[in-house]
Amino acid sequence: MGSESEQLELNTDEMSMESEPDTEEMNLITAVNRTLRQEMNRNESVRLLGYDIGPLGGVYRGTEGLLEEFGGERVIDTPLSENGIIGTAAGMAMRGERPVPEIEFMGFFYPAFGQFMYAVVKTYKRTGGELEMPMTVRMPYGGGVKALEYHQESTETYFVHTPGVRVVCASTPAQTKGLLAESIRNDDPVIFLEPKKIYRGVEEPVPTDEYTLPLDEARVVRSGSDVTVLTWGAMVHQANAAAADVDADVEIIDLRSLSPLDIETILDSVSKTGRCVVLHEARRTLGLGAELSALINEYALDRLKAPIKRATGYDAHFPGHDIEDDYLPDDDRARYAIQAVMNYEF
Amino acid sequence: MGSESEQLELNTDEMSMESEPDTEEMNLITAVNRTLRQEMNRNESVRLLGYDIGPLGGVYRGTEGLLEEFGGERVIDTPLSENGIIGTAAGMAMRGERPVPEIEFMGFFYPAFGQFMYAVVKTYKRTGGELEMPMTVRMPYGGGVKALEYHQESTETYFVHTPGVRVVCASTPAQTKGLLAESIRNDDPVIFLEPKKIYRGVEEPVPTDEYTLPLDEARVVRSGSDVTVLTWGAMVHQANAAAADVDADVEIIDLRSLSPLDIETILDSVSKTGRCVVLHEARRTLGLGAELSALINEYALDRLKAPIKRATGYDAHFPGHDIEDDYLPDDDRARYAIQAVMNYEF
Amino acid sequence: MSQKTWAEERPPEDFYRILDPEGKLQTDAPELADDELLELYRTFLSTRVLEEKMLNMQRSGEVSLVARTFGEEATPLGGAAALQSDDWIFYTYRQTPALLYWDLPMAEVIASATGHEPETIAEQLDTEDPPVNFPPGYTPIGVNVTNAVGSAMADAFNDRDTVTMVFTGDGSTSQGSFHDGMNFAGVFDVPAVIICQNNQWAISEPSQRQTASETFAQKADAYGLPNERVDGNDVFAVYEKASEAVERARSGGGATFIECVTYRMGAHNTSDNPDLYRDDSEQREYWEDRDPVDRFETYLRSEGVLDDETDAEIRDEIDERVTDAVDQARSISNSEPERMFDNTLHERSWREHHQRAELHRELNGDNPFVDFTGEGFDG
Amino acid sequence: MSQKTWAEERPPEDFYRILDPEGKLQTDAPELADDELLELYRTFLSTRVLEEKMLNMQRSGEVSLVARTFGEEATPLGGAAALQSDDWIFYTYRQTPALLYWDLPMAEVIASATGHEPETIAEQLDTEDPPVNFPPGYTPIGVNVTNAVGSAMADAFNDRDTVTMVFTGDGSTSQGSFHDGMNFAGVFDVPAVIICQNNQWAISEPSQRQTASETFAQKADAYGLPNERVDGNDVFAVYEKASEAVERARSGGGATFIECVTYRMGAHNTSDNPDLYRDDSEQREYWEDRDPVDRFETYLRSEGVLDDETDAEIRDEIDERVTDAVDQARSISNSEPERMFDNTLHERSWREHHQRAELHRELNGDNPFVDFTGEGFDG
Ligand SMILES: Cc1ncc(C[n+]2csc(CCOP(=O)(O)OP(=O)(O)O)c2C)c(N)n1
Ligand SMILES: Cc1ncc(C[n+]2csc(CCOP(=O)(O)OP(=O)(O)O)c2C)c(N)n1
Ligand SMILES: [Mg+2]
Ligand SMILES: [Mg+2]
Repeated sequence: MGSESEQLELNTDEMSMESEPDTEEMNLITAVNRTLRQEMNRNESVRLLGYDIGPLGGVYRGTEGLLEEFGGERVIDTPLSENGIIGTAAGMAMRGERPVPEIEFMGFFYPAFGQFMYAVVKTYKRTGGELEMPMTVRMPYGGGVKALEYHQESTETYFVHTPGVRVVCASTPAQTKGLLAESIRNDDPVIFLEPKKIYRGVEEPVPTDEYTLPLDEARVVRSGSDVTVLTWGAMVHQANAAAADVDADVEIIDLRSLSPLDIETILDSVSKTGRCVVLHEARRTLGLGAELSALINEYALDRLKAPIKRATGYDAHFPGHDIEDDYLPDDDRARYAIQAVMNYEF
Repeated sequence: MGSESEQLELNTDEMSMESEPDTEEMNLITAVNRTLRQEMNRNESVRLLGYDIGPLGGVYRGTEGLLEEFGGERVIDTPLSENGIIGTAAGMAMRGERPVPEIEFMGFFYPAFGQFMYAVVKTYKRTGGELEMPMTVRMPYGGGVKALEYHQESTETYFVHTPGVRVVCASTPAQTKGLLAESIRNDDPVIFLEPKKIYRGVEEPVPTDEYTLPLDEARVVRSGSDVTVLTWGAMVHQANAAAADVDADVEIIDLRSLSPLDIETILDSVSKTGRCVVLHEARRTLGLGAELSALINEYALDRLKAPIKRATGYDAHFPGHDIEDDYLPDDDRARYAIQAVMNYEF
Repeated sequence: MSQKTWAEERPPEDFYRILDPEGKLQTDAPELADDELLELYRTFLSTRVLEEKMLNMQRSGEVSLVARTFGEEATPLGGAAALQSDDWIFYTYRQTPALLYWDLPMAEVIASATGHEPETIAEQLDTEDPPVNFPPGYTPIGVNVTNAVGSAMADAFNDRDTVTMVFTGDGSTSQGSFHDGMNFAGVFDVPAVIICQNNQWAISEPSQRQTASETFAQKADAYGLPNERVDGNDVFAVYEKASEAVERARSGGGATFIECVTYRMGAHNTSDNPDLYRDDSEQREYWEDRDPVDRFETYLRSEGVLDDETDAEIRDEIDERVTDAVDQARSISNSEPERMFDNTLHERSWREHHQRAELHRELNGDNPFVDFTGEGFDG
Repeated sequence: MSQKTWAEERPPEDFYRILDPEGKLQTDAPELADDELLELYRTFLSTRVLEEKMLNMQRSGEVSLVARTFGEEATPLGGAAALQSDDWIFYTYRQTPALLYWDLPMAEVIASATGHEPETIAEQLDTEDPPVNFPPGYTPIGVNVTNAVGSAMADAFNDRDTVTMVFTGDGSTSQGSFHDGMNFAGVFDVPAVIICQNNQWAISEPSQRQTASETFAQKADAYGLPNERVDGNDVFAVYEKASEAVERARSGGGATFIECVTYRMGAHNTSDNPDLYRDDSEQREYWEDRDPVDRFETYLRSEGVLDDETDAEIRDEIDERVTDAVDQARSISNSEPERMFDNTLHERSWREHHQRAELHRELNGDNPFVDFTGEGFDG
């Protein structure tokens, strides 16, 4: 992994704060924890649900200390049923609460797909806007931690294809704080993806005051003129490493909101560079890269100097530990893709 | 809707039959019913599971008469749980059966997503190929029948993004017979989509002898030199209608297998025509059109004379009856897309 | 091998009953004033008249699908009557009496079967909110049980004394969401009343194909919930047991599961033809003899609460209300197509903006696919 | 408000027991010959030795994650011993004794914790199939219950007299797939034995947070299944009740649900630190006094089936087998990266072909993204 200085810079005016805010150095999971605490203090309707989030404080310690501080009616250890968690959270949201369920791993969301499709994403529409569903589902996602099957998935496609829900993914501690706070305050259901591989890997100064970041704006992590890399989550750091190591002026965009997409920022960038690479952990077929490529094709074809390449996970089950590094995209795979589109000639 | 003569032509040599086979005129749901019967006679391991498939014969009558003929251990009316159906079918498949579960409507599959992800698509891999999962899940899908919410969905994306499963969709009675028979005989799990809107709308002669159609070959429904329309299921007929009514020589490809895709046929066609429209009922964002567009971008960009346009359902919940016709793509929307790419100039 | 229709198995009748099939009290009637009794009667009748009317509208194509409560009315009615203002009722498509008892406008009931977009109905029907809260009726089954328990969790955690009641069918007990709702209800001791309206059929499947448990009531054992099993065609029995459960819930005693044994007299809905899978001539007769409305009417008349004159008045009034409601519902014009995008998310994204523009163009006969820059539809 | 750890609630002890905590018979012992008794003992010990060894391997990074059966061994052991060749066992990560009893090669158990691809293990370990069938152990919980019932349906429909046994945890009973498996088992009267290994914890959650039902056994009521509740630390009790259930299943009497009450002595797995959520000093002592192995050993010695010499022999033999197995497992080399594509579908699609080529190039240091025609990787 190359230098990670760029993406750690906070775009402070984005946070609409005075200059020189107080900051504290922290990692991503601590940012999750602090933000949950902040939002729970701010609004009594914010309640956490999940298994192992109480005395244990979450298997990744995202909810550490919160039970002690807020009690069992705000930090609710539930029976071991994802469908039950999402379904009761939906019922609570119908009653004006702001549930923040945790699904222990993204790959364990699937039993909840019924409640998700039937109650979470449809209630607002079904009631003609009368009942809202302000729910933020937190999920660690992604690979690279040598865990068992279903502990390393990146299946945001299932959510992005679904109307009535936002999908947000943070890539740094400071981003996490602003995006998670905004997700919880937002009145739409939000799937909030946390890149568990970098829960503890990356630290950065995080402003101590409250702030939110917009859910509908992608973030230009690094400007460049030759090629645009579209990515999010843990892969932002791989993109940075690749950019530092390639003979091209790379622009990196951290999508932040996977659904809906900030298409303007994306099109602006690709129109400028004329080349694009998508970098994501998800399987390639109908991974979000497909939609990005299709959109660019549709609205900026005449600007393209090369085909769009997708540096992604393969269309296979997430493999065993012994070869997971070969499965996951990394800075090398990103670099290859960048080079390929740079060298292309019509 | 325009003429439907083209797609009714059977590509008989594809069926590897002698010339002039005996045929019988029938509709799509009858073809389903006959094929199930044929396969059940052929192989004792083929067992149907679902609710309302027994004495009722299925809400669309796909299993009519089969309980009487084969008894309750071959045509199994189950408790009302999609997860139970898929989960017990998976257990049966592990024991050498060839279950053919029916999910009453595609939109009711979601509670079964856990069993689908954990048992159906992974067992073959998880056992290193030792245990197979030869299961064919039949589901009526698609809109245009003025039914309630979740009765009109087209959410194949959730399956196509998933490794370890095939997704097949038939567009005519004769196609149905060949594809369903092959799906049941195939040793992979197959999601078999039946376009319920044309269960009874379209009749054609179907060979009475057994035959199968390949699961990995798209079908050129109509050749043309100006523009390729990629589509499947009920939309094949809308594409035909549009083609008959537009000032361009349209090539129509019925994908048949949505996963994995027959990329060669697709690329050959688009390389030839240089223009492409995707027509599908599913929501646009990460609908299969996104993948098709991305693939063409990746492997045939230099052949493109225009951007690829996606004539699809919108990124909204399937609406009420009063406006569902405005939601669904039809021959008009297809025609607009064809005209748009035909008129495009770089 | 051959099996044409199901052989029905009548469930055990050792359930709680107050009013016997002849309309005679077996034990004390619940304490209800005459006007309350008449209110129940009125709801019974208005359900029958409304559903009959909707059936006609379905035949003539004005509404698309009707699922009737016919013969099962005592269950939702007795349950709903046990509640108070501000309580919540999570229902399915087979609890019309619960809606009407709490004055959910009839026109809304009719309108919801027309297939109009929800916003269209809300805007065009100038109706009042009922005193009890009704979340939307949704099509997928089982789901509402978990949501209702979540609703009750919210009450419990906020120390409110509101009660949530939820209705589920016998078939729906097979869903994972039923399991989850029951289990969470037990663990969190929530103020909920979960009523299983056991009409013995789930579309074409009789309840012996749904579960091997002898009664549905005993399913509560699995979750540590108290349970009751009542004659679902006896509005007094349902009311009494539901009232006890509501009282328990309201006073912090947690959730109760109630099985109400009834029978689906007709088709599952207007798309269904039960002759294909059940031969219920014998059952029908048996259950007609236990009709909840006849039984209650006999009782009211024997008690002198109802006479021909009052009956006629009530019926006239209902006819008028139904006629009005039908007129109101009929007056709803089709949705603006762009409605389909409303209330997907709170804010319009680029995508929504863009697709609205596409639809708009298409409706105007303009080509919607003319934007090749992403800026074609701006401003 | 403050809650630091859970207060544990000990479940009722009115369960079936044969061997008391002191290793004395409370009632007749099951009819087992001496060599069968020693086989049980051997499995007890080999589980302990193997798991201890694996724990060490985990600490040194050779295997990635270990979940132990320690203290719970009597449940999977007693259950598995009630089966016959050709039967099926659906297990989770906490039934090592069931695997070892039926001679699933130890090397496979170790290998499965190394994270090698399944094909790699199968190819590189030259092992024999065990006489009982083990479908794969899978990570997601609850799922196996439904699959096992499907397996038993297959037996029932084919008139085979095979029995399927499935193990599930207490926490896993909250899953919809548990509900489905139980319900289908009842409706289809299948030859299955469903064992709930109630170790009272699901990672950090005690069973009172999992369900409000007093026992797990009573969950069977919801599905019309007979149930048993036994001392899960008494291998005789488990064996006897499992044998009755197996016998009933094999003779067409349908499925049985058995709750085995035991206790998770240690961490959930090697990633877990139970000190964070439970203070079990008191419980530990209580359960240590009920250790299934000690109890059984005492009994065997008191009956003269086991003496120091035999014990030493057995222990030596086990040490040797474990050492061999570790060597075998260690000898497995990492998978070829292309393995990841194997057994996704039976036939290679264009996509698979293409992505294999990409991976291949990447591994060779070649750019994998050089195909711009779709034909770049052919031939
Ligand atoms: C998840 C889901 N699966 C299937 C259906 C289709 N469906 C609608 S009603 C019904 C039967 C429900 O039976 P029951 O719960 O007994 O209620 P009843 O109709 O008898 O009132 C079925 C299968 C559905 N609506 N939702
Ligand atoms: C569907 C699913 N959700 C969550 C998990 C994570 N998880 C693994 S084991 C476990 C606890 C299981 O507890 P229990 O069923 O009591 O079994 P035990 O570990 O005590 O043997 C959890 C939550 C999982 N594996 N699968
Ligand atoms: Mg019913
Ligand atoms: Mg446990």
